[in-house]
Formats: sequence, structure tokens, C-alpha cells
Amino acid sequence: MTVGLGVDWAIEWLQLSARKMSEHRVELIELDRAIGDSDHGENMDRGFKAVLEKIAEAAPDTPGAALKLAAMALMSKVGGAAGPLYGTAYLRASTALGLLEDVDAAALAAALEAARDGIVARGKAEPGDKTMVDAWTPAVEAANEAVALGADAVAVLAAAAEAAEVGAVTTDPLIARKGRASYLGERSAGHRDPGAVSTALLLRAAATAAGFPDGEQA
Amino acid sequence: MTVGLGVDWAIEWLQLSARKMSEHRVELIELDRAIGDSDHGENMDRGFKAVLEKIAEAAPDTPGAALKLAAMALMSKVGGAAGPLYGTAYLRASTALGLLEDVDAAALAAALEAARDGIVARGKAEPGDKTMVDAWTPAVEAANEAVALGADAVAVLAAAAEAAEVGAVTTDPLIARKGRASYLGERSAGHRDPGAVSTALLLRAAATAAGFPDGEQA
Amino acid sequence: MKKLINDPRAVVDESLEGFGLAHADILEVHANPAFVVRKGAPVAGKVALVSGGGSGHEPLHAGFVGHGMLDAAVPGAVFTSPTPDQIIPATEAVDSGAGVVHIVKNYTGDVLNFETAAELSQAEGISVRTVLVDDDVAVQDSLYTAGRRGVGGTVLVEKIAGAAAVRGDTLDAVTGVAESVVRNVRTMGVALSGCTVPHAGVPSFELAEDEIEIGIGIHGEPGRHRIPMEDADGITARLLEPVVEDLGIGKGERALLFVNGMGGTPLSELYIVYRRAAQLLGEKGITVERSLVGNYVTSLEMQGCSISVLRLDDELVELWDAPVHTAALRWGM
Amino acid sequence: MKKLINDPRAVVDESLEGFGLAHADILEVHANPAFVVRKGAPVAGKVALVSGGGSGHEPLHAGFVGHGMLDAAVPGAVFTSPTPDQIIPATEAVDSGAGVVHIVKNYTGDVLNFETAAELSQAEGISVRTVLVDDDVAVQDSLYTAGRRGVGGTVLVEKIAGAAAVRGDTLDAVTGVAESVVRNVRTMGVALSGCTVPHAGVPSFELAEDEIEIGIGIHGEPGRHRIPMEDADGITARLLEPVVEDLGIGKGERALLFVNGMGGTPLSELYIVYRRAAQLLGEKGITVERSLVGNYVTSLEMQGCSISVLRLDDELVELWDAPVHTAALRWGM
Ligand SMILES: Nc1ncnc2c1ncn2[C@@H]1O[C@H](COP(=O)(O)OP(=O)(O)O)[C@@H](O)[C@H]1O
Ligand SMILES: Nc1ncnc2c1ncn2[C@@H]1O[C@H](COP(=O)(O)OP(=O)(O)O)[C@@H](O)[C@H]1O
Ligand SMILES: [Mg+2]
Ligand SMILES: [Mg+2]
Ligand SMILES: [Mg+2]
Ligand SMILES: [Mg+2]
Repeated sequence: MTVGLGVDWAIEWLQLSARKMSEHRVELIELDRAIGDSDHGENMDRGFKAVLEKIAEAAPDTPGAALKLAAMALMSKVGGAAGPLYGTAYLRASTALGLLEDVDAAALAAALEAARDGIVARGKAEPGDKTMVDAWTPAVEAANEAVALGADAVAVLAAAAEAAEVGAVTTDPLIARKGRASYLGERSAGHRDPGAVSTALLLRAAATAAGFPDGEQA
Repeated sequence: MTVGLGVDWAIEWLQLSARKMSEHRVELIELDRAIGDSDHGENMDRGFKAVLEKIAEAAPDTPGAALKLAAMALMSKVGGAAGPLYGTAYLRASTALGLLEDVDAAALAAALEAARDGIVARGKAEPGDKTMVDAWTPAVEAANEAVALGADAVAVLAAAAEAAEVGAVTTDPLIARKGRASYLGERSAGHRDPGAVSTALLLRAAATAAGFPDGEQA
Repeated sequence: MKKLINDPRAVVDESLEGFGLAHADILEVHANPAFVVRKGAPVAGKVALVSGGGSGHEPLHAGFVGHGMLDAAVPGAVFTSPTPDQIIPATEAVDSGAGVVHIVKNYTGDVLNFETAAELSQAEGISVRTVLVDDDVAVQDSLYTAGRRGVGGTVLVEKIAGAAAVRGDTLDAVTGVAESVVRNVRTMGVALSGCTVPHAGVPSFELAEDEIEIGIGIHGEPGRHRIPMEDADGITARLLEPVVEDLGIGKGERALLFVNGMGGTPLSELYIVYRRAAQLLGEKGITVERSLVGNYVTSLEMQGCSISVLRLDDELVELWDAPVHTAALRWGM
Repeated sequence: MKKLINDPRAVVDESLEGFGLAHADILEVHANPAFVVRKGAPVAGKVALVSGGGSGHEPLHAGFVGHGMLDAAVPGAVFTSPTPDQIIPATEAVDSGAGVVHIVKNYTGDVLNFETAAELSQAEGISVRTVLVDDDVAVQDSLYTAGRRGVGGTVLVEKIAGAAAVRGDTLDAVTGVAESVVRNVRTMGVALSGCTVPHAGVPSFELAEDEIEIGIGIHGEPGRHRIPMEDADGITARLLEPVVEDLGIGKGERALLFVNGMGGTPLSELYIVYRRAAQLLGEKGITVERSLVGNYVTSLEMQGCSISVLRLDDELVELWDAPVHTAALRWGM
């Protein structure tokens, strides 16, 4: 018997992520159209389709291996800003998980933190810059808090997803200082950051894959 | 005392023509837009503005001289198909009038016929080809008939104008075989030929300048 | 329709002025009457080439003035052929005594105005030959009509005849080369949108979101028929097949393939059309030896393209490859 | 929005395929991953230049692959920067051992992807230098933002650095030349209409009949502000003044003036803008010594233009004039 989340969860997460990116493709394009260049949904959809293919080719045997596979696929198929940022995030998370076969709450929170730190290291965005960091940062904080309160892995993911969703909404009034939306200056206010929304969708998929009931699915 | 139309009539005709081309500029553009290239009104307006300038520069002293002046201005400023055709028409009419100071009914009809023949010689269009020839030909016929019936110069012009107006309307159902509208083949049917309409306007201006009451003016 | 212009009636003059400023190294722009002459004209002993037509087709014709192509270009108002009082001084400015070839697109207005100009120039002692370009297969040719239009193929006539003139060909020989290009080139075009003549202010025609015009000319005039929108490969076949058939080109022959943009279509789309056209020619056993892809004979900002095929032989290839230095076409120097 | 395409997801690949067919004499197109390499690469002893970015800006960058300019170009999806797995093999294909300069437009995506590619290529033993182009004065520069965008000036960087590489400059010297072009060029753009990304199917932004966007980039993103439509001379002044001011160019200095079309604007209008820009520079006592007018860095079928001014000195003029032979820019050979 395992106490944490195994490779099946990781694979399920990535597959569900692919489904979500496809379902929300148009929404993410629309968000990006308002303050960017209309491609975020297309990029993420293309990237996660590639992740599915990679998984079908060579089934990974640990959660870390699954995330590494995803990282490589995202880096080589997404392009734009999101590709390297998500690629780095998944790669750092994979490294944090190492060869673990079962991921417990603490390991999960550490992996999320590593992912967020990777994004910040590459993109140099701070919270409040109106980027995916505004979804990742509250997610990491919520995950760490949940661990401190003794939550299990599923609850950690649920807390992270919830916080990321709230974080995405909080980008609405912000004036972008990083990424393509920053060119709009004050005109970027009043729009939600597409990368923050995709982050929330991906973390929600992680919780759902772990068995946490998903409002959108129900 | 003179019995026919003198240089004052000719100048008045050209000035009124310029006014008419300006007033009907948009209408002629619209007609040309449907089956041509949207420039006939612009071309005629530009051309007759140049005629006005020429007249202002050097006042002609016979009707023939006035028409020659107009011919040169039209040839050098209208361009397109209409420029050379009207240029030739006015030149031939001028030649037909020679040095006459007073133009009587017979001389007028002969000048109109010379104008029409010039257009046909240059453009090779036959009646029914959906061109300005479909306004000129009935005008010439009506003028000759009026002369045969003993009409005076004013009545000859009125008859020609009336016939040209009817002629223009008869182009509606025709399929164009000459000019730009011919490229449309059957799609040219159901539209009035812009050159036939400008011809009718110019001949109406000739009658009005000669003192015949103009419905449009009243 | 927004346009980067000042006064709609000043469009041609101001644009020519800018053109002259940008290309002062190779040409001069004359105003009142408007025409463009290459630097160093007349070129001693060389037959000169003059072309012209309505404006709105840029870079045609002024963009092809320079070494190896036109000696002068005569731009009319937008979509309106120029007048003799422009064509005559342009003809005089470039004649070295070896004679002048007028390259005229077959439209009533162009034909008539160039006819008058040629007559008057001849009367002044200049030998003038006229070559009519009528490559548009969308129009049925007939003795009783205005005949076929001159469209995209005009660029190929100007380039190749220009090279023959540089080679030292006589007036009759240059005329002959130009005529042989006319005989061997066919074109057909499609519009995805109309275009707006500045002085008119409204589009020449309107197309619904799912309609295209097949067999258009280059003056914003509607085409032969309107069909539902198709994909690029389908449209390419519709344009190419009549071109190939009318030209009667087939297996074992050599061709130049020219995909011309009408002004508002991205270059990337022209290459998608080129791809399919090249494939189709390949399937017919025709070797595409030379190519040209870009906006060369346009209709203002119209979206769409035309496909031209020129049958090649060794001489035409050599003349095509010969150096040319104009604002819009340049190689070998 | 009608487009001459087949499958929206195949646009880049099919267009590249057609591009490769049309220009097989000077370059090769690789598929999966997609990149374009000049014929004869790597050129022994020569520093190589690689650039890339999202597609939709044609002819940038693939149109500038060839002698005297880029050795390779790496096209991403439409408006999406390419990925390291495209950039790395392109870099490897052109390195002769003399090193490779990556010319990168300053966008987060381009910077990050080229960064990864450069790191991994370095690890494989290739010396890579990166030059960031950030010429767009519409964006306020600041340490706390993504910084200025790379736009029209990129063409000038590629041409001039390419000539330095042909001259035999070392990796550091070519990098230095590219950086000096970046330091001396500024650009600002305007849109009269948005553009439609094929996979999105709706315009990137909508403008009313009497509105224009000032300070746009090249990805269909909205600009800094929206103003009522003005005439060409007014718009030209609005674009040129901040360019001149930011560049700090003035009386007695020499310049290259580049009026770039965004794809859907007729060439004739670009010359109207050029005319006014040249007049304004003249009034300031700045000598326009070189010019470039045309659609070189586009945003699909967007209507609008950008104006770039490059401060010239003898060396830059010499490098600009040096022979170049690419699909979209060619002279001297
Ligand atoms: N410097 C950055 N740090 C973190 N996230 C960023 C940064 N720049 C952009 N992003 C994220 O990337 C998203 C845009 O991704 P995408 O549209 O795929 O790429 P691109 O902007 O290159 O078109 C933005 O919504 C934002 O969340
Ligand atoms: N061969 C011809 N013979 C007589 N009239 C003609 C001929 N071709 C054209 N036209 C007339 O010219 C008119 C078009 O003139 P215009 O629009 O100014 O010139 P273009 O057709 O060159 O744009 C037509 O409506 C027609 O009446
Ligand atoms: Mg984007
Ligand atoms: Mg017309
Ligand atoms: Mg016309
Ligand atoms: Mg992008």
C-alpha cells in the first residue's frame, strides 16, 4: 500500500491537463488576444498534445519521470514565453521529486515550490507583475500551509488549485510589468492574465487527478 | 443679329458641363463602380475643371475654337477610355464647325454626327455594345430628324439631349462588349453605362446653355 | 476605409514624390505632367522601353524603371490610364534615336492614350513600336470585344524586353522579344476582398465572409464569377488549370511560375499558393525553372493573388537572369 | 477573415515548403523541427548569423537568409517564438567553428527560448553570442519591465551584421557591429487595422473607421494609445518625432530612413509616409543617405506602417551597401 500519489496520478494529471488545455483553448486565446498576441491557448493545446504523445511512446515509471517527459515536450512544442517557463517549472518539479515512487504532501509542496522558483528564476517576474507567478505564488503558499496543518497530498493539491484560481482572478486590476501585456501599460488593467489562468487550470487538473472532486467536471 | 448659337453659347455650354460633371461626380463613380473601376465621375470632373481653366486663360472667339480648347483639355486631363473618346469627339465637332461664328441647326447636327463618328472611329464600338455610343447614336439621329423637320438650333440640341437620355437608359439590360464592363460578361447586364450617362448630361447642358428649359435646374 | 494619405487627389503626386526621394540614385520623377525616367536617359544606342497605366498597381510601373527594365514609366490617376501629354514627353526623354517600345496593358483607355501618344511622337520623328499585353485568361478573347486584359504578365514582359534592349537588340528585335513573352504568358487572378479607390472612398465590390471572386482584373472590377470560399489548394487549382490549358504548356516543357499578390495578402499565403502551383505543374511534367513570388502588380490593398505561367526557352531564361536594377526588382548588380 | 490557407495549423509548414521550392537556389528548408539554412552552410571561417521568432512577420526572418545576411532562420508558430529544439540544430548547421551570433528580438518568449538554445549549444562546444534588438520607442524602457520590443530595426541589424561577417570579422567583432546598429536605430509604428491570427480567426483588435493605434508592436497586440484618424503627414510626424528624439539624432548627422509596411498597406501609401518623413528629417538638418521602403517586418495583413531611423557613419554605410542575396533583400550580386 502507498500513502502518497504515484505515477498513475502523474500520468492522469498530464492527460487531464491536455484535455483541459484543449477545452479552454479558445478562452485562453481570447484572454491573450485582449492583452497579448492571441496564441496562449493554441500554444498550450499544442504543447500538451505533444505531452500525450510522449507519454504514449514511453510510459514513465515515476511521477518525477512523468514530469520530466512533460517538461521536455513543453519546451520543444509550446514556444513563446509560456514554453520555457512551464518547461522549467515541470523540470524543477521533476528534479525535486527525484526517484520517489510515492509523493507525499511535503514532497508535493516542495515540488510546487521548486516549480514556482524555476519560473521566477527564468522570467524574473515578481508577484503583482500580472503573470503566471500571481497564480503560482499563492498556490505554493497554500500548499505549504496545508502541509503545516497536516493535510495529505490530495488536500495539498486542492489547496494549491484553489489558491491559484483566486490568484488568477487577482490579476484582473493589475498593470502588467512583465511579458507581452507590459507593452500595453495601463491598458493592461481590467484583463485577466492568460498564463495565470492556465496555471490555475493545470493545478486544478492535478487535484482532480488525485481524486479531489472538480466543480467543473461535476 | 445672329440666327444661330455663338461663342457665348459654347462657353456657357462648357461651363455648365463642368458644373454638371461636378454635381454628378459621385453618381458617375457609383455607376462605374458597379461595372467598371470607380473613376468615370472623377475623370470627367477633373477634365472639365481643366476645361474651365483653359477657357479662363484664353477666351476662344468661335464655338469651334471653344470646342477645340475643350478637346485638348479633356485629352490631357481625363485619361482612361473617356479622355481620348471625348477628346476626339470635341475635336471632330470643332473641325466640323470650322470658323463659323454662328452655328445653325444643320451645322450643329453635322457637328454632333462628326463627334459620334470620331468616337466610333477610335473606340470601334457599335450601338448595343453598352457604351457612350448608345447615347450618341440616338442623339445624332434625333438631331438629324429635327433638322429635316425644320427645327432651330435650340430644338436640335433639345432633341439630341432627350434622345441621349433615353439612349443611356436603354443600356441597362445590355451585355457590354466594349470597354471595361465587357470583362464582366453577363454580369454587366442590369447596370447603366456611365459614359452614356455622362454623354446625356453633356448634351443636356448644351441644350440648357442654348436656352432650352432644363427640368433638373428648375 | 482608412488610408495613409493626405488629400485623396494628391495621392499619386505625393506618392511619386516620396518614390523619387527614396530612389534618387536610379531615377528622376517629373511633375506636371507626371512621369518617371531612369537616371542617365537616354542611353546612347539603346532601344528605350516606356510603360504606364493607372496608378494603384504599385510597384508597377515606376518600380520597374532602371537598368535592364523600363527607361520610363507614366502613371495615371488611380486606375486611370495616363494621357498623351504625359506619355509623349516620357517617350522623348528616353529616345536615344534607337527607338522606343511602348508596353501597353490591353485596356481601352491605355490603348487609346498610348495610340495618340505614339502617333504624335512618330510625327516628331521618334520610332515607336507598341506591344499590347493581354495575358488574362479570365476574359474570353473575341474580335467583337475589348479583348483580354493585361495583368501580372506585364512584369515579365518588361523584365525580359528590358534585358533584350540592354543586350543591344534593335527596335524590331526588342519588340519581337516582348511579343514572344506576351505569346507565352498567361495569368488568372482571385480576390478575397475588394479595394477602395481613394477618391471613391467605398470598396469597389463587397464580398461576404464566405465568397471569393474568380477571374478578377487589377482595377478592383468584379471578376467573372463569385464562388464560395475554398481552401488555398482548391483556389490554386482553379487559377492554374485555365492558365496551363490556355497556354497549352505540357509535359517536358519549362516554365517560370509567378505568384503575384494583389496588395493585401500576406507573403506567407502567397507561398502557400506557390507551393501548390509548383506541385501541380510538377505533376504535369512541367519543370519550374524560375520563380517570382510577391506583390508586383497590385490593386491597392485588395486581398487575393494571381498566378502567371511563362513558357521558357534558353533565350528567355538568359534574358530573365540578366542583371536588373530597379526599385522593385533587382539582381546581378 | 478569409485567408489563402488550407489548415490553419499547417500555415507555417506549407508556407515554408513553398518558400523552399521558390528559393531552392539559395537556401534549404528543414521540416520537423522547422528551420531554414542558406545553401553552402557552414561557410568556412565565417561567423554565422541565426535569427528567428514567431511567424507572421514575413519576409522576416527566412526572407533574409542567404549571402551577406542570415545563415539560418528559425520560424515559430504564428506570433510564437520558436523552441530550442529548432534553434539548436539551426545553430549547429551553420557553425563553421568561427561561432554563431543569435539575433533575438526582445520579447520574453524569444529571449527565453534563445537563451536555452544558446546554453545548450555552448555546452556542445559552439561559441554563441546573443544580440538583443529593442528598437521600439513606443515602449517605455525600465529595469522593472520586459523592456522594449524588437521591431523593424531588426532587418537593419541582420543586413549590417551579415555584411560584417562576410568581411571576415571575428565573433566578437560581428557582435559588436550588431550591437552598434541596435544602439543607433529606433522605430515606432501605427496600425490602421488589426490582423487575424489564422488559429484565432478573429482580429487581434478592432478599430473604428475613425481610429488608429499608435505605438503598436508586430504581433497584432494593441498599441500604447488609440487616437482619432489623422492624415498621413500628421501620422508621420507622430511616429518620427519620438524616434528622432529618443535616438538623439540631429543637425549634421546622417541617417538611413526605413518605412516599413505592416503587410496590408499599399506601397504607394508607404511612399507618401516616406516623403513626409524625409522632409521632416531634412528640416532638422539630418541627411537621409540611404532608404528602405516596403513590407519587410509585417504583422500578417495588418494595415499600417513603422518608421525606423538608423544613425549612419562611414562603416555602417559600407556594410549596408555590401552585396546581399536573399529572397527579400538583394543587391550587388
Ligand atoms: N517574465 C514572465 N514571468 C512569468 N510569466 C510570464 C512572463 N512573461 C510572460 N509570462 C506568462 O506567459 C503568458 C503568455 O504566454 P504565451 O501567450 O504562450 O506567450 P507569448 O507571450 O510569448 O505569446 C502570460 O500570460 C504570462 O502569464
Ligand atoms: N470602345 C469604346 N467605345 C466607346 N465608348 C467606350 C469604349 N470603351 C469605353 N467606353 C466608354 O467609356 C466609359 C468609361 O470611361 P472611364 O471610366 O472614364 O474610363 P475607364 O474605363 O478607362 O476607367 C464607359 O462607360 C463607356 O461609355
Ligand atoms: Mg501570447
Ligand atoms: Mg472607369
Ligand atoms: Mg479607369
Ligand atoms: Mg506569442
